[in-house]
Amino acid sequence: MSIAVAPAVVLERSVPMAGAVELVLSHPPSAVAVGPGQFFQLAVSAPHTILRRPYSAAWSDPAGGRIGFIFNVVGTGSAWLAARDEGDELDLLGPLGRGFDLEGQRPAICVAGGLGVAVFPGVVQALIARGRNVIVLQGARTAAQLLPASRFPGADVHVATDDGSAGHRGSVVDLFSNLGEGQSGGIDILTCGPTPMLTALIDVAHRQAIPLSDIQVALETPMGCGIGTCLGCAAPRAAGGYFLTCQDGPCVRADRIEWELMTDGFHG
Amino acid sequence: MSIAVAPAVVLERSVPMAGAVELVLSHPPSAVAVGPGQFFQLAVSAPHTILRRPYSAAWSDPAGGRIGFIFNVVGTGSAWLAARDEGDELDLLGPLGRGFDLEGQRPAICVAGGLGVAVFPGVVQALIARGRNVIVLQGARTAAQLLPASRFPGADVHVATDDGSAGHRGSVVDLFSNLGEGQSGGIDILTCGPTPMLTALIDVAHRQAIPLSDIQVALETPMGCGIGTCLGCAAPRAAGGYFLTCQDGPCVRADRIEWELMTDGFHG
Amino acid sequence: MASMAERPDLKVDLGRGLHLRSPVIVASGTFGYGFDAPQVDRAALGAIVSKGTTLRPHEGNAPIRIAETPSGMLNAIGLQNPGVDHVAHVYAPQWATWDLPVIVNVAGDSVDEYVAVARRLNGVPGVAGLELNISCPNVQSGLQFGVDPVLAAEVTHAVRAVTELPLIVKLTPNVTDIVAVARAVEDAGADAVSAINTYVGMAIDVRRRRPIISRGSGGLSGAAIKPLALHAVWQLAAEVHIPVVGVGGIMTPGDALEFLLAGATAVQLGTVNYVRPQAAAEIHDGIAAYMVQHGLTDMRALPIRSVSVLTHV
Amino acid sequence: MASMAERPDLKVDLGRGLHLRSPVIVASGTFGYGFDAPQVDRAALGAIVSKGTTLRPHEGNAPIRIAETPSGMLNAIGLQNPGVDHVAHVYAPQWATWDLPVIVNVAGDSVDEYVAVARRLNGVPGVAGLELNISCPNVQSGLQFGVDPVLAAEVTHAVRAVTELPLIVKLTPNVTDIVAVARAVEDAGADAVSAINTYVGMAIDVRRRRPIISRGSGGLSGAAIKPLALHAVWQLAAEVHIPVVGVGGIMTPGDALEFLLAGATAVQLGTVNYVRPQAAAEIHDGIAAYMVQHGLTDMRALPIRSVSVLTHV
Ligand SMILES: Cc1cc2nc3c(=O)[nH]c(=O)nc-3n(C[C@H](O)[C@H](O)[C@H](O)COP(=O)(O)OP(=O)(O)OC[C@H]3O[C@@H](n4cnc5c(N)ncnc54)[C@H](O)[C@@H]3O)c2cc1C
Ligand SMILES: Cc1cc2nc3c(=O)[nH]c(=O)nc-3n(C[C@H](O)[C@H](O)[C@H](O)COP(=O)(O)OP(=O)(O)OC[C@H]3O[C@@H](n4cnc5c(N)ncnc54)[C@H](O)[C@@H]3O)c2cc1C
Ligand SMILES: Cc1cc2nc3c(=O)[nH]c(=O)nc-3n(C[C@H](O)[C@H](O)[C@H](O)COP(=O)(O)O)c2cc1C
Ligand SMILES: Cc1cc2nc3c(=O)[nH]c(=O)nc-3n(C[C@H](O)[C@H](O)[C@H](O)COP(=O)(O)O)c2cc1C
Ligand code: FES
Ligand code: FES
Repeated sequence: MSIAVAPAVVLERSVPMAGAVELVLSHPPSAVAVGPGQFFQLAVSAPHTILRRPYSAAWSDPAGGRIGFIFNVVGTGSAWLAARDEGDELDLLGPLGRGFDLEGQRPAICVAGGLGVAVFPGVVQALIARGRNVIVLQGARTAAQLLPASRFPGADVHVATDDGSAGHRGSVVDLFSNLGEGQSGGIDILTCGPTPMLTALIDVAHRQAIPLSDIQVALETPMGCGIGTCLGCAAPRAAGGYFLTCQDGPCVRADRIEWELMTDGFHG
Repeated sequence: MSIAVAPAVVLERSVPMAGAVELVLSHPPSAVAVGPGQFFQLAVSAPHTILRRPYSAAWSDPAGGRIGFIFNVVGTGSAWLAARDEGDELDLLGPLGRGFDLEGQRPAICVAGGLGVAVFPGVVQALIARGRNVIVLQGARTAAQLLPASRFPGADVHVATDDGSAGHRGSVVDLFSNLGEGQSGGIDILTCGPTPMLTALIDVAHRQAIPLSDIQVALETPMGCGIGTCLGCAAPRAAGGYFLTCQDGPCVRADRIEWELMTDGFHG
Repeated sequence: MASMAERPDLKVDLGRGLHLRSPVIVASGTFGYGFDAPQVDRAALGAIVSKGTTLRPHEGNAPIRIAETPSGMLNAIGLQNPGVDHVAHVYAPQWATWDLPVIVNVAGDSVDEYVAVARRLNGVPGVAGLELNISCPNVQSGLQFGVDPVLAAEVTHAVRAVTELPLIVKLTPNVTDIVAVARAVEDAGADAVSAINTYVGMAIDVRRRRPIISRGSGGLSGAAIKPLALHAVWQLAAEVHIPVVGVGGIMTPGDALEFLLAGATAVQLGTVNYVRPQAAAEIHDGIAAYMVQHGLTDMRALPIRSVSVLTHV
Repeated sequence: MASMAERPDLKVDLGRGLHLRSPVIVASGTFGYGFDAPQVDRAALGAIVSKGTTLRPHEGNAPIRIAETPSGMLNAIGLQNPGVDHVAHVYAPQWATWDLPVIVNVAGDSVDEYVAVARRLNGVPGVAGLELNISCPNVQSGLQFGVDPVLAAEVTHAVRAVTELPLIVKLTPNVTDIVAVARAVEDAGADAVSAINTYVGMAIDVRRRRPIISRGSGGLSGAAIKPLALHAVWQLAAEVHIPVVGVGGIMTPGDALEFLLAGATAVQLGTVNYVRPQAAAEIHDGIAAYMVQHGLTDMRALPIRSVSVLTHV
């Protein structure tokens, strides 16, 4: 594993959907090394902050040496990141952690809630490149907060919005629930989103007798280091005790997680 | 006294001399209210800083609602300020303190060392506007670090550099010393610069029997509040005890200062 | 922001008749004697605490008196103040005309000095209460009154005996067990405690190879200390029966709410007054908005003491 | 930056044969057991201190374990570690092949547990020394060993009796008088002290109305505490005769120099390892450059004890 600590340069800043920012960085080693679902620790020079901030790579373009991040502003660090512009330098540490396991040939369903969608452009691209059938289920508050379907070329995209302004009115888990019924012949489920959404999804899986081992979750816990030294990113393990989200995750099979103990720490 | 706490907008950023930055802000109330030698407390959003930073107004244009600041990068706060650009907002508190006393008709000599020159464009302009004869003595390390004489229209500008790359090779106090001898018939001296330069100037004044009350010094001490509430900006008073640089100064007559106790805290 | 109509009641009671219209107080040493800082919106304030006041005038320490540290500042002002007579003669009569209570922060080197200052201020119109600053370093024993429950109780008791004014004792955090000190001053007659005063810290100028602050060390205040002050208040609120006034690193409405949720009856703003004079108003309004949002109508509903969590690492 | 030719001698001596090639050490809990963080340039390091190790394995606390605060972070990891047997069997043999000493940070609930861990590590190749973490909260009395000079001396003395390894005692700052604790452990046989461990602090999630850290409180580390840690080191260096290892908020070469000027023999980097893995190398080189610039050839010339300044506010 080659983890770089190196300055990257911002090539582009855009607004991929309402309330979010996408930064495209030039950083050839990371663009080559990163796998779908891995993350980076981005240094921020914001007032009063001290820690780096973890962000999934949204996608990477190894040939062009480019890598993309999609995020929203929730506090000081993300506000600072959102103010970066073309030509600015960003110090990134990574790629870190374990990404999604994309092996196999079964159809894959990606279930994204809110900013959880940020991890999926690269994941979907990699799945499609492997010749797999991909369904993307995306949920957001309103239509404007959806990442456009054009960001998932080759995938079958369905959306849900809280206010019904696009697609199904309600949660993305409803969508999954409806779809799931018909698909019980072996699918891989990849998901990222707020904890309440994840636990709802797990409930549906239980009801539909979908093995939790078929579900991979991209977890988000608070992180100190991102590299396994602070032990701050513990998440409850089904087998008892804790695993480290930054080393054993962030992408973890759902049967490894003790869902009863999952704290609603983030994306709340 | 009307002290505003209000965001100003950066109209222009330039490099007036090597190693310095000049920001021109749009802020009509301050541009009108500020007197020569007064200062503002500028808020900075730099990592790990908490206090505002004190800066003299370099000049103001009341009609145009503009005000200028000239500074160099010495630490985190000034680095953040130096990175501001056109269109950015800056939160300023002021004008604060007592400026120079420009009353009278005698010739005036402005003696500036290093970034101490930053306070003088507006001061010289105001002196000239009052019909006074003005000599500007400016010292810097090299020619490139001198504020161009064109910034002092109407004044007679002499310069000194440490490396002799412009004007007198040596200190600005030498220049003053030479000039002073001939001028003993009553002049007003206004000065700003590093403490060692100020104490050297005071020595020359003693030698040439120039009354210290003819010298006004723009002092720079660390400041907490800038408004008289923290008592952090104490400077030693000739009469014993301390005065507050932010309220009783920053422009103070040299006979009010206990020079023996002056700490070389700044511009060192 | 809460509209006037739905604005909840922000009144708080610090004991012995010290009722404040707002839980937002400005802390000692950061607001002078109330005559500077016209930028602060006084309508948002519940009270002003004056600069530490001693029996005789003090010049304060030689410069350099302050230094910035990460998210904080060190100060060693040295209790520069005009002395209690000036305060009683010149300042108090003006305070008496205000609609905002002024609490005098009292400092001293000995029990006798504290008592003398308190006696001088007793019954003086314009003085709404006393805050005993028991973190002065120069008592005979070399210790601060505030680090020893016995000494702290002694000075509190002696002052209590000579004043009818509401008496807040301001605790120092530079102790192993702040609760023990608080209990001692509660028993000795304090009407409330404020927590905390500054943490002893230091900064060194490596270029000049000497401490930046002329006295060597100074007191650390500002955002940096917020988690420490908050923990002190959380512990105190659980253990003493008199009101706890939270102070230390409060810069935002969220910070103030942390202290109120931890059990503080009111909060004091210190360092932030230097930086954002508008903070007092923002914090006042932020508390009101939070209460509306959470359906709370009374300040006493804010604390989360019911949640049982451990308080040690 | 100093060129190789003029590079001064950065060796330091922590006592009982613990000679380090560099004064830059990585602090316990911020570098695991030395197998992670490949980004850190080990050539810059004088030693590694392991995660706190107990007799039996520990799962650690439930999430949430960390929270950011202004210029700092709170942690309540709960001593998650694989237990001393695993350390002795699996890790130590690998350490024995390194050219970098590894010091094991030892934690426990009772004197017996400390002693058992120390005994287990005595004579194990690869273990270069012990650092006694006496800031564990769960001893019978409810107090930490580290806040009571008597208890601190007792555990130090007991461990000293069972080990020939260099013994550093890591002090807690959550005390009225850190010097008294240091003197006690010096007398009880410590070869050095490290100062300081974290300060007890807290953060509250006002939206969810509960403490952020699952245990309620946590230990504060990072830049925010630097002035406090520096003051502790300054006091200790003047009062104890064994080496003082400075730790707390060191992020830059300038920060490390502040501690060395204050009298620390070496420094430990904690939180900064999470943020800027290159810090260790920068700090090593920065110290070297400073020494060249000031014409110093030996680390012992750094302290500025000669300057007589007061150390209280
Ligand atoms: C492995 C990993 C990958 C991630 N990938 C992405 C991504 O691709 N896009 C994206 O937008 N976000 C992502 N996140 C979340 C992102 O790290 C946080 O939103 C960010 O750290 C918040 O920093 P801040 O300084 O803006 O907020 P802070 O000021 O630190 O916190 C502000 C508020 O946000 C809450 N908060 C703190 N951490 C998080 C969090 N992890 N998620 C949500 N709220 C939080 C706090 O409780 C607080 O209320 C990821 C997190 C992890 C652990
Ligand atoms: C009334 C007043 C007016 C001023 N006007 C100007 C001006 O017009 N132009 C200008 O360039 N500067 C001016 N200064 C100095 C300016 O305030 C400081 O340079 C600035 O505060 C440093 O902030 P920083 O965050 O960059 O440095 P910090 O990170 O705070 O400090 C970095 C280094 O600079 C030193 N330092 C700290 N304060 C000062 C200081 N006051 N002066 C010099 N070095 C300092 C520190 O000791 C430290 O070594 C003025 C100061 C005062 C009190
Ligand atoms: C410059 C300065 C002077 C202070 N003077 C006093 C004082 O005279 N008496 C007192 O009890 N506290 C004094 N304090 C402490 C504050 O009242 C407050 O307890 C402390 O600063 C922590 O709050 P903060 O972090 O909000 O500033 C002073 C603080 C500062 C920064
Ligand atoms: C996440 C974390 C875990 C820690 N674990 C330990 C530990 O196991 N034993 C110990 O003695 N100190 C531990 N510490 C304290 C550090 O070693 C150090 O004393 C403290 O963090 C102050 O230094 P810093 O500000 O440079 O981080 C830990 C600190 C952190 C942040
Ligand atoms: S974030 Fe530090 S161990 Fe995972
Ligand atoms: S800077 Fe605060 S009193 Fe002058």
